[in-house]
Amino acid sequence: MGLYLNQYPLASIVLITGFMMILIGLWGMLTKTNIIKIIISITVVETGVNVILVSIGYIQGRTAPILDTAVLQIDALSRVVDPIPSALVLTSIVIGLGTTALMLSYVIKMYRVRQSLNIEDFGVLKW
Amino acid sequence: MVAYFQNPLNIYITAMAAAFLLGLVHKLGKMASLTLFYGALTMMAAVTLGSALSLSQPLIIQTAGFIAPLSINLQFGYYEAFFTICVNIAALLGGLYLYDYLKDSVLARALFLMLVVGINGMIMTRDLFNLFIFIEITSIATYGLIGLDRNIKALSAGFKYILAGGMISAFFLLGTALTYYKTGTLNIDQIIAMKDVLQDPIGLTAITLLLTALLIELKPFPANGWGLDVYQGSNAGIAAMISVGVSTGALFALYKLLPLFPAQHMGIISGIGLATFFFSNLMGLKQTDAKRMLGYSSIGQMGLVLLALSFFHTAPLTMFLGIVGGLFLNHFLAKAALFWIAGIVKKDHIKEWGILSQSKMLTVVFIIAVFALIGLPPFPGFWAKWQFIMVLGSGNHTFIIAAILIGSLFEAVYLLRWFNYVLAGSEEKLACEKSKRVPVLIFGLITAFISALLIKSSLGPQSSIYFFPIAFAVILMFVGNFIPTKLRALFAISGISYLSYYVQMNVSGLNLIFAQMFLWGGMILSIATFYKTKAKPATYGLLFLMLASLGGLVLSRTTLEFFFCWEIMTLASYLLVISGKNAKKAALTYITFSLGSAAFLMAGFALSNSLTLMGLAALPSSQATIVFTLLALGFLIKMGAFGVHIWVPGAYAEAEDDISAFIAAILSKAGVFGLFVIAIYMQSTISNSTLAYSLGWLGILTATFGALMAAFQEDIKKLLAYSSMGQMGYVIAAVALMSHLGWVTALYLSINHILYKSLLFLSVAGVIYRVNTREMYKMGGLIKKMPISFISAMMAIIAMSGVPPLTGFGGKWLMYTALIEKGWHLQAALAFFASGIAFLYMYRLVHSIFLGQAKPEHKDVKEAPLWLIIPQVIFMGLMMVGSTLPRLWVEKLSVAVGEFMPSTLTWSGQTATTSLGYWNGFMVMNIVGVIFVIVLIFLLLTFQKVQKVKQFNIVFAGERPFTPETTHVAYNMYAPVQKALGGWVKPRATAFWDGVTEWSHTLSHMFAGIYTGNGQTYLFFILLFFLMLNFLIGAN
Amino acid sequence: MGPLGLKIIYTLITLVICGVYGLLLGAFMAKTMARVQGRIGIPLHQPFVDIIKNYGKRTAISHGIMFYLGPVFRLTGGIGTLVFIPVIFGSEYFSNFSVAGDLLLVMYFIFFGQLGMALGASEGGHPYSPIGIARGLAQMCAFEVPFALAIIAIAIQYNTFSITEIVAAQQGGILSWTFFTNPFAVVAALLAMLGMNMYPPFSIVLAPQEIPIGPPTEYHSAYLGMLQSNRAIFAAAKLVLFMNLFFGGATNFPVLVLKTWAIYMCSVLVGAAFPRFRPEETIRFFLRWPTVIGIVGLLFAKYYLI
Amino acid sequence: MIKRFFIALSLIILAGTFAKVVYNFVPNTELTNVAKHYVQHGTQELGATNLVTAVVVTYRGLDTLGEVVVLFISAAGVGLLLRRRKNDLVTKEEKRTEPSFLVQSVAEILVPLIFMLGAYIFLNGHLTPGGGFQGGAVIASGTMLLFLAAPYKHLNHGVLTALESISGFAYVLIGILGVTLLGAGHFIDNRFLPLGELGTLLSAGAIPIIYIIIGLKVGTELSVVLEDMREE
Repeated sequence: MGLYLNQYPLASIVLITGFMMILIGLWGMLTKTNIIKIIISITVVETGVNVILVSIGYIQGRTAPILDTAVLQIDALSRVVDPIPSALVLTSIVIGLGTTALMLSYVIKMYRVRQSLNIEDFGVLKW
Repeated sequence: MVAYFQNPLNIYITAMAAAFLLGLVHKLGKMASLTLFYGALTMMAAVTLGSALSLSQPLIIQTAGFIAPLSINLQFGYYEAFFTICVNIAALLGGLYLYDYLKDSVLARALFLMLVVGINGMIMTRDLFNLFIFIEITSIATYGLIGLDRNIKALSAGFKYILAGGMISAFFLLGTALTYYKTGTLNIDQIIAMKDVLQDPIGLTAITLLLTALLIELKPFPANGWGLDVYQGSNAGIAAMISVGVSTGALFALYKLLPLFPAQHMGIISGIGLATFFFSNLMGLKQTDAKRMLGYSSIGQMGLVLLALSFFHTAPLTMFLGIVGGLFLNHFLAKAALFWIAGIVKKDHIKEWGILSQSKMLTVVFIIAVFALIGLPPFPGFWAKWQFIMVLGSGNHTFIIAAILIGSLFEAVYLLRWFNYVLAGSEEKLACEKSKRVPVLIFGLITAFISALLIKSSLGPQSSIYFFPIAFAVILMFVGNFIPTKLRALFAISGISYLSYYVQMNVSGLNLIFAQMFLWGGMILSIATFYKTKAKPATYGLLFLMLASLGGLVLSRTTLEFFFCWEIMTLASYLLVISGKNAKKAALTYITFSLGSAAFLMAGFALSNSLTLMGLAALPSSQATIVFTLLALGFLIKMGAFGVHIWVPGAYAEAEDDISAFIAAILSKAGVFGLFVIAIYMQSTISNSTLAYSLGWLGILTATFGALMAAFQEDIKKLLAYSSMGQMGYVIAAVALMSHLGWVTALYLSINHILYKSLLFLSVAGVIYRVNTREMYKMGGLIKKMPISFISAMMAIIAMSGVPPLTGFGGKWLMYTALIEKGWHLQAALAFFASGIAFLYMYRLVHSIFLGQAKPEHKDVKEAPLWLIIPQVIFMGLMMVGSTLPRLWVEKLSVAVGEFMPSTLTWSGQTATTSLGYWNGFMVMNIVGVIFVIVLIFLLLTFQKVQKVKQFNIVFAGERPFTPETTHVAYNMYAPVQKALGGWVKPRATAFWDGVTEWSHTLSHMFAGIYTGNGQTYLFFILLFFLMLNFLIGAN
Repeated sequence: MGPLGLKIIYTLITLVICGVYGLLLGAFMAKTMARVQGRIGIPLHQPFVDIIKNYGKRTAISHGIMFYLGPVFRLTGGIGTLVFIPVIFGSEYFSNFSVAGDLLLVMYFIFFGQLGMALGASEGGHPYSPIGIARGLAQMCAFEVPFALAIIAIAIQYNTFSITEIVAAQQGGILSWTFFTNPFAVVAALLAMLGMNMYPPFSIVLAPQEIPIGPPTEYHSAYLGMLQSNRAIFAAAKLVLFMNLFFGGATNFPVLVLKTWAIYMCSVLVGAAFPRFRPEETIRFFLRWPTVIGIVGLLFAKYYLI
Repeated sequence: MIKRFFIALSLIILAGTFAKVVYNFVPNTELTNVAKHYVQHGTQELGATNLVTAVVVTYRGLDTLGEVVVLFISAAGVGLLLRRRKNDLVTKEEKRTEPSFLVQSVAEILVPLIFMLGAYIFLNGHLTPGGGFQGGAVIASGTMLLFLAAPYKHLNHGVLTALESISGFAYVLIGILGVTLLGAGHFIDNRFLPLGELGTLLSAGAIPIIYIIIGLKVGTELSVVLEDMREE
């Protein structure tokens, strides 16, 4: 097989970027002790996944799947990218938003109780 | 309208519409929105039931007017129906349970509805991305609900859950993306159809990601710390929903995707399930927080279900539902009930759970749930586990069987320890709202109902034999509160008599002899129970159940029937033991060993691959050796053989006094029967094998050490307990002889044991009843107050010691003859020693209680109650007849054994002859009688007048002792023997088992140490879990 | 007077002979002991005088029914033991009632009297009784071990438990006695007999200095008479048993007397020469060398004699 | 430090796995079969020129309903966590600082415009890039600006809740209409209304209605979330 960077640069670059974002996000999730930073890291991971999703739907040299005057129905098959990943990304973003909102609310409440944003201060339950 | 109830889609529509409307309706008033909420839950459950009932073939539900890969479709087949019914009923009752919690927050109600939607969606959807959305709905709703309790525990637990959830959803989404990339579709059925496409690095990574996500949802070891925290930290009602609802969704989602998983790697899933089951239960051992303990148990049970799933995901429907469904249902019912009860009790530490005992209803449900989790019959887990283990056995998965059985034992230990704390009781008042009580009760009833159905369906055409006694026993237990003790006793006895009639009609030969031992013995002993003016409500039901299970044991033809009865017997006897005053600790030891015994039996039956007991005969010899060893270990534990005897003293001593008689006289014969069964069927393999030889030595050692330990007891019932252990030792050796004479001996000794142990325990029960102590040195001189009890005890020890002319001699004669005939000479010598030592404790028993100096405080003691005396008189009568006319019964034994091997015992008149010697019991009795009478008459003639003197009028250097009662020599009576032989009976076995306990607790603590409470650590474990899975799958 | 009647008469004769013989042996023992210790000792008829005196006493007290029955049990045990042993080999009538059971019956019937006696003495309420009994029981389970080993060795050797057959197998010259065919077993049994007879060094049960005469402390007058009668009969019975098992039995009374007297001398000689063991020492003693010798005897019988 | 080392190590291993994926990755050159169908027949079947919208609203309509649910329960969760309850202690009144004049006046101009843009985005979801979620988010950003300009003014919770509640219910109702009008298997089918002329505002059946509902729901919901967070 080999890397297809040369032939199809964009999709592969986006894909690699996505994976890099995941790794960076995971590093943050696992090493940062500040809860806010952890949440940011999680959103980085999510974004990374979304980026990958987009890159999978992308076909080199094509355009958005909106069939109007720019892209006619007749040659649509060879002109547009896959609409499904786009739809999935949309959903995934919304879900990410919801989760983040909820996490932040948790953090607000947790901060009220402990006056701390260090994750190590919240290990009340263990073993 | 009917159509509404038959379309599963309406579950979603109803829930969503209601949830969206709640906000608006709430403006109309709280009542309105509560009605909407509960109405919606009810309708959802109704729709599920309606859809399930109208199901004639799996239903595919398309949406948006397009066929599957174009649009998202749902599936509602039999599997889905089963799981959604569970979930939606749990949701309805869980919603009811959470009434207090939900009534103040309309948002919480909406979240609850959506949670249920999410779970239903996870079960039904056939679209990968849609599954992701439903997982998210479920998770987010759960996060929200956990947050309703805004204390630090709930908050930190919820936050850890969100972190883990974030990682899970990232994994799942990435997996979905890569799967879509490889297959070009999101429809699960299509993906499965194209799974060959996924056999490349990207595809495998995709599968691994998806599976990691779903597995993590099931909280596998060790990536499950966050799950434990959630169980512990969140509200009990929410924890229940997570345990039985969310886990169900995840389980089913996994089930759907399992076909994607390369079949050759299914072992990985099995391994994860097994490790989770084993380690969760191991770690549960050290747990003291009730909800966290339930968390460990939940995780463990789901691990077991996962293990079963990995084996049976392609099995036909009935098998799938029988095993996976059964295990799941068991967990589902029990865990929901227990979490709910935990919410009612509101105590974190299990030590404070005594408060629960104030509500009988809750306690009963608690017991049912705990027993169900342990896997005792007739609860669903028992049947499923049995089938599962049998299948594993036929595949020779020895290691898995061992791990499952050991893990189950751990679980049993911590759950029953908890039960002990419940029984301890408490002064505090238990507040319990009806809304919380009702769901618990309903779940209890459902469990009972399903169990009843399962007895019917699992035991086949024979089931009513097993069903009706259990039903009768249960009824007897429940009416216990309303009808007087004596009437209950009467019911129990008439039940036993009918049962004994029925059983005897249906068996013959050896089984008949055992049936008579169990049931006649039980019947006569039951008379004694009348002496108590007030018995606990359940006592007679349990007593009946125990005897009925013994009857069932004799009747059983299949291994399942046998094991079923065996477990019922364990259950009933455990509950009988634990109803003693201070019996909790002893009962725990007893049940632990009993369950250990059951585990060995299960393993043995599993490895035999035989459905019938008869089938054991057909095993090839190498297999038979293993099977025999396992089964024999099981029976030996129950008989209290040397090394595994440490439960014996506690259980015998701490049970109520009349119950001890049953345990010693009747129950201990169950092990004998079991040993006989396997010895008979595996005769050809076992005869003259090393195995039999070792068993023989074990028996003799048991006899020796039992006797020796009995000699050093101060506690009268412990003395009798060790004595029973010793006597069972002879029986073990006799069965191990595998000869005609040996087996006749075993039967003879067993019957004789029933006679004299009944006498002793009943006599002692009367004494304890009168003097209120079990310490022998606190008694003395009771012969004048309780002459009949004394005679009974005296006859018993004569019969036990083997001194002619009573029945004991026949046993000794047969035993030594049989041992020497077999060539087991050293064993015979050791047996001699053992029976010599037996004299020590027998003398001690009679002397310390009945002879010597009486205590002043006992001067007004009366003879034992009549009800105790009557059975003793009956047993004494039987003993006299049996002693005088041994042929009357010994010949029957000989004939019964003769069915299996040629008889070596011949009779002429009353003389029994063997190759070695002869014995005429009738003549001995007469000669002894005549000499005794002549000597007595001589003495009577010599003394015209005998002056009766007072107690303290003894030759004591011409003085009267200052405190005469202290001259009663009883305490530490055999100090010299202890000096000489005490080293032999250092509590090594106890130390060993203590060590086992200690070590498992240490291990438990060590493993639990990985759950640091830090959310990041948990995340790291999840990552490692993925890497491990990835490594294992990629390794090929 | 059928055969049963005749048998009863012969049994009674046996009883009288053995009783007298037993009493004489007791006196002989006492006298020997006294001589060893430099005393004159009792005349040989002293036990007869004692027993008559005791039976002649009119007054008696009782501590209760079991106390009363204790000596009855004891004497029944002694007589019964003798009755179940064939005394003279080859004599239909002097084989007594040995048809009722074999060697095992005799071995276990020995306990009958002891157990009854122990219970009776216990009811006396005197603390020395249970102390003595406890020691006696402890000692008994210890010496039972070599004895049982010896008995099993015999059972292996002759492949029977029937005493008559065991004796029959030893006929045909002095070298066919067990004593010569399996000396290990016999030594073990004789060592056990020392314990059985409760002469020094195994006399702790009766220990005159600590617990005056031990178990029978409270017994007096006719009770004591019965115990003494039993002691005589029982001693004789044991000796006859030993003779039958190890020394070829006897075909007439003179041989019987000779052989039993010789066996008895063992106890006497040892008793005169050794001090007393404490109970735990007794136990340890019997479980060491006598047991080892017994096991050797058993293995010898098992692997060499057959 | 050791901990970090292990984390780094495992991430490197993970990177290796990812690298394998990248290495084997061949970008698509053709549409997948499902996508082909959407591209070829989507406009005719559903009357929407924006195929993503067609997929989102109808083909994968169940996903979108789920998505709305996700947002709904997130908002509910936030509310549950943050909203004051009866027995909560009112902590402290912070001292008020008024926002700058600049913010206030810009907001006055911009907020209506932002709302209008939002509405435009969700109304034209079936024709141009955009849709209910995007429009709703834009509306919520207007709310955000409103909060910045007037930090102590409270939104009317009742109205928002009612709006949110009604729009959610309406969405489900439209889903059911598909079933009742078109038959089983047509849950969330937009075609119970005439498809109209391709490319016009009033076309694509119920898609505009669904997007209006979603837009309203998302807008109100996000506003409520913002409100909840601000109040805390």
